[in-house]
Amino acid sequence: MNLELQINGETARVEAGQHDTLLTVLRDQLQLQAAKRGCNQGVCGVCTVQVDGWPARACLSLAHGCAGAQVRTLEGLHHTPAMQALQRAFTEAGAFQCGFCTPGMLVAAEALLAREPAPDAAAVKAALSGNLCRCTGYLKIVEAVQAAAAALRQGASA
Amino acid sequence: MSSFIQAVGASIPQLDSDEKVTGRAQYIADLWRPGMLHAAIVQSPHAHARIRGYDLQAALALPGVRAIVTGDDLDAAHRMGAFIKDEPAFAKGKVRYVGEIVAAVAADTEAIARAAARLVRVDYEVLPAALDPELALQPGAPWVHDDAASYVKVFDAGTQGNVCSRTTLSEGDVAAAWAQCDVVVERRYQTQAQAHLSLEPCGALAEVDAQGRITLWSANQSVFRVQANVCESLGLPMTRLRCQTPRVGAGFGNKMEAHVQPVLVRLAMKARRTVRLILSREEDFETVRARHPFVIRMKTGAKRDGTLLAREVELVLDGGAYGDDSPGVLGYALLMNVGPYNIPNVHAHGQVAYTNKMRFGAFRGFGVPQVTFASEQQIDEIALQLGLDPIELRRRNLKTGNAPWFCGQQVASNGLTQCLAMVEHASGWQAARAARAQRAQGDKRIGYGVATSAHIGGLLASGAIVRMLEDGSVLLNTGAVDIGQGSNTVLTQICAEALKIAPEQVAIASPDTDGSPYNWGTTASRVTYVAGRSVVQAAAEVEKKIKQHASEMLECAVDDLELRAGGRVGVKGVPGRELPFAAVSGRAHWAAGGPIIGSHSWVFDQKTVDPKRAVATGLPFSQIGIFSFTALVVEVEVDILTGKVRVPRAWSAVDVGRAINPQLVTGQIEGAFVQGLGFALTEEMVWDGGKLANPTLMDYKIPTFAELPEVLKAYIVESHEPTGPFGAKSVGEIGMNAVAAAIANGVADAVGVRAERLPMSGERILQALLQPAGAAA
Amino acid sequence: MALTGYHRPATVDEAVALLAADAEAKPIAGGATLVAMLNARVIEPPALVSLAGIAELQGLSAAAGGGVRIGAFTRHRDTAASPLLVGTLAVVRDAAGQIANATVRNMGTIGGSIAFADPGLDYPPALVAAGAEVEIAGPDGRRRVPAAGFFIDWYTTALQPGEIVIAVHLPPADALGTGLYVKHARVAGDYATASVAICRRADCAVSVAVGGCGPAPLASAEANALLSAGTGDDIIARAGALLQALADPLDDVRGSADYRRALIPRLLQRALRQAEAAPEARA
Amino acid sequence: MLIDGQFTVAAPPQALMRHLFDARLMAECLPGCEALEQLDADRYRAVVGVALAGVKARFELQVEVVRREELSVWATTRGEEGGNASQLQADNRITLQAVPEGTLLRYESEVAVTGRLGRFALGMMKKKAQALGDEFAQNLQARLAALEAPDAVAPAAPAAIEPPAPARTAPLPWWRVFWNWLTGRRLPTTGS
Repeated sequence: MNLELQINGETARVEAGQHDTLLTVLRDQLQLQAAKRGCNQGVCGVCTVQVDGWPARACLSLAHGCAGAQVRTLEGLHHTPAMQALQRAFTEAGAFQCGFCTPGMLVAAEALLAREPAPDAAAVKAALSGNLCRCTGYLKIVEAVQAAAAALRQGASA
Repeated sequence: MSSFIQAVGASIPQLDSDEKVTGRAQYIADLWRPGMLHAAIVQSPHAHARIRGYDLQAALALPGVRAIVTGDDLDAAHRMGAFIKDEPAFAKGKVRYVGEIVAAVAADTEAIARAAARLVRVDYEVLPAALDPELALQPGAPWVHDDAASYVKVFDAGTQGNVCSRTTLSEGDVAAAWAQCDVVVERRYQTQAQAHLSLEPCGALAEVDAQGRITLWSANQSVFRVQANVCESLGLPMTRLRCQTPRVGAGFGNKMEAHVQPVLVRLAMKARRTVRLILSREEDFETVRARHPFVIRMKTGAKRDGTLLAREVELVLDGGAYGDDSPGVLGYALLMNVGPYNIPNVHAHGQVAYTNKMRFGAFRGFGVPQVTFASEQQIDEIALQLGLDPIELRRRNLKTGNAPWFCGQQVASNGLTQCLAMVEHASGWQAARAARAQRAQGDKRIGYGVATSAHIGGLLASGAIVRMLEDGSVLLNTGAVDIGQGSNTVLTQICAEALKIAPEQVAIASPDTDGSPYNWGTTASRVTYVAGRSVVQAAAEVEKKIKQHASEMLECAVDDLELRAGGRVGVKGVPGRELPFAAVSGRAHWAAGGPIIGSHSWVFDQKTVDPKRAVATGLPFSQIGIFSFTALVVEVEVDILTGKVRVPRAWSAVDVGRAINPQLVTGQIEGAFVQGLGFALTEEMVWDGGKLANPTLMDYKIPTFAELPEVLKAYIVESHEPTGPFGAKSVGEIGMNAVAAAIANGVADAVGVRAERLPMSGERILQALLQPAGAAA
Repeated sequence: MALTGYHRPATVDEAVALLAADAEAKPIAGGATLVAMLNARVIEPPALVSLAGIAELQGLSAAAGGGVRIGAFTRHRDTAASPLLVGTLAVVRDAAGQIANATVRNMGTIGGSIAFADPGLDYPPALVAAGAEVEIAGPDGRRRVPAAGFFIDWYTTALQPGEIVIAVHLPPADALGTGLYVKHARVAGDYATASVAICRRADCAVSVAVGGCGPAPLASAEANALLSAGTGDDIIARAGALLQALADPLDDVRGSADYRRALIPRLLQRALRQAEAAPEARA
Repeated sequence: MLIDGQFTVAAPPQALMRHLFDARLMAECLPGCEALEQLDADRYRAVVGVALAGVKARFELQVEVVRREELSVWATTRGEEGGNASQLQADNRITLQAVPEGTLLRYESEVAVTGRLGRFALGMMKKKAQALGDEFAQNLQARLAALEAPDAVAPAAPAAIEPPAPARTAPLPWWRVFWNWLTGRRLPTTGS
């Protein structure tokens, strides 16, 4: 094991060559498989994780480049109120069909809600612009993120 | 009063929601097995070449390589194909397109497998290639298959030379009808290859047990088609292969017939180990399949009052190297080319050409988006030439009520009139068109386009087994693969409704060729309708058995019993006299009669062509299904500086018979619309010679969040199909059919340019704008 | 000496020394492009030298003379949101905000982007229009190159072997002027088919550069002079023709060479009209 | 992708034609040619290095003259990158035509690259292929001119004909600068 990473709040020791990406390490060594491999080129967004709180492509992040950073995958975000609200809203709004893009969408949306409690539709679209979906036509995803934001605001004011 | 909440008509979330929002849903690439090997493929660099031999020495010498399969591991006698048995498990003797799989390697790691794949040497004799479908049909063109006529055909449609299939459908007397037409529109259209682009790349995992029996997991739309294709192409008895499915990262036709399963199974058999193969995005682009490019010559005539009189159409489909579903797509496109209109005189003819490109196959719409792009524009042109409102002209010619389809297939329910009225009203059609000039700002021009379409859902065989467990809950097993569209949820709702229990009381079994009743596949917009019908019938058998037990337990006549909400059976009119299902099922399991199991299977058998009114040769779709209808209005914005087209608003209505789960239905309509938007505006697979030039998401562009219209309204019309489960029809594909056509009509309304090619890229529109008025794009 | 593995130097000098050790070693910044190439195995450098740990390369700052310095490792996200990039310099902010998508903007850096020099990138025309200078460090020390001379050819910059980009220096903004970037792409997030970057000073002096239409951004002093003197349609057409004459576009899936040429005067017109219309709105 | 071009040489077609029958000469004019080995009268093995956007590749090619007519010659190029990560094939044709200045030589080549380098940047590949075509033409023109010059001494290697380009300014044609950058070094061809 030649590399130490901070993944989901824990220290993970992994073996990585200089060309190995974070995605490969997450999926093949740490069995954290929520992040998917879709294009391996940084276009589709199904591998999205958070690096120091910002959405990032796990497929374009070298594992060695993540040393010292706080990496969070969907598996490590379950506890946040924003993620829980998003999970509920995605479920209720039907914001996924096949679900392959969903982990990436949720991780990107969680980062958005952490910064912007009341995003309008344009802000949601902009924040998720790096995540492709081929099933839903996107509309229900936008609605779900806004619904989650509203639920969080309501929860906070209640 | 009753704790039962009606299951049908409720927008309950997908059953696997928790899996999907926690990232725990397992797709093929998430499956691991102890000691599993990893596979990599070797692809053809040539569009057409004879394979003279293989040199595997260097590849086999690489440490960690466990097995390599090549065409030498295949028996030439075994080929697969839904219509024509023309396709080996992977290249045997010849390669027929760039990217075709010629060999595969199993190794300890994916990196070793890929490295070894590069060391496989294949000796090719390069042959001239047929790359253009129209040229491929000319005399003297190189033949993709040395003797296509000799292949075994499931349905024969004149396969010979590079003609994969040909079909003609006709009604009335077109030749005579043209003289009666006051207006005739005629054009040649071309549509492009579109990639399915399910975000999950294709893959498979095969385990071989000590007896040599194989269990195959794969990304698929039908475990039964996977089983049939693999066994047929490898010459295996079907008893030797068990097919199962993990969660599927969407399929739009690409995962229905085989992709990598045959080569992977052959490799696992040779390695006698568990092997997994996951394609890269580029490999998936190059080797799986795509939407057929069409060349469409179409002519439509009408009388001065707008009555449509005649339609003639000739299609040439690029079928690619193997038949796959091409003969079916051709027959279906010809059947649907008329659209939902009464046109008394129609002649429709078409051919599928074999070419040295990847196979083209089923893709949402199955040929209808292509012909609708042409047809709905011609209807619009006729309206404009006659000075009629495009919606009004459509209304005058619309098929309504039970009017049969072209060639005579029966229509039992038709909500098209309501669909059209709905989108006309919602879009404010008249007022919007009148005010379009005011809405145009700066370099932007606004237009409105309408289009209608129909689609058939159904086809072939399905079954269901409903088994009551000891505690009175129910296990449903249909064999239908849920590819994300939500069929598990919908079938569960149907089952729950039929037995008046809550959906939570129903578990649905994962498709498994060892244990599930047959289901042809999740394709052809069919699962809700065909599998749903089986579920209703199987549940009815369960109900009958429950009542038989209850009549003995409650000492009353069977006819006096009723199912009550919440899983009880009781005597009609006597509220207290009832039994929970658990009591009935317990008796059945332990005392009398045996466990309660209902089952049903059927095959769709309604005739498509009525010989009294239509003439058909070749391969018309002989037995299909039931009709859904759609009408769509779009607002289109054309940037006259760049030619770029945008759709700010869209209103899409679909007659689905009955929405079992309205939220899943609108999800289908919205998703199909955006996929149609890509087909209309940006998506195009481009070949450079024989090579696909844009097999990456960097270069091949599907719509993103930014392309989503600001307003996208999906409307459900419920016409209640008498043969459908609780009145339901289908919705999977239809939302895609009219999108490109409606946008094309909107572009014409905005800037007067008629689109003859797809996609309507900025470049094509600008080019037309720079031509003299009336030019086509 | 052959360098292998992954290295994360803390200073520019260390980075330059590491790169000097092996010609095959590659510097890596945000990785948005380089890692995609690694994944596709189109490059397989034996060693990677990360620039992430070098403090000097981070962030935007106001320069003493009134200009703005953008460290090479500054992410597109930060450039796109920087309050320092106002007036004419908003062209750089605007271009940064149109790169790829939000997630990639979290990763990509200005230095990595311009060193790659893809003809469809958004920064190069913006930097040329803004009159930026690129600061370079290498075995022979440091130097500055005007952006117009930095982009030499297809994927080719003034960087010599072993050199890295340290910073981009922008001249003082005309706070009352306007800078904006007009991009034409097939869908949001795609590389530009063609683009125009424009800086228009309050005194109407105009500087434009065209992206996506040749091996390097197109710029013409003559065109700038014309547009500074007037902005009538005929003048735009003449300036557009001058820029078109410099074009040597690719013919690819984003558009034919002819289409890209045709877009030049059209996007120029759009950029100029937008710049005239609402300077304060863009600031 | 099709790449094509033409140039004139101050010599009659018949005089040039015999050089075009020389597969070795043709192979030697391949840009980036690092090694050359004759296999038989019509076939040569060549090693050619190319680079693009920091991507370097070395192709092992077989060049074969497959057909000859009075004023035309057809050759195929087939090969792969070391390690077989990419494959290259080209069908080439050269046609001569008598013109007042001597001979107009037209060349056409249908080039296909598949594998790792074939999947990306089609437009750039076209530019690249055309640049290679131009380079090939330039080499060929130089060789033919030298061979047919009345006072021909030993023909210079093609690379020596162009002065080395200064790297930091760009007044040269773009492809020239590009080419110098791409190849970096130019080895003289070595015979078998």
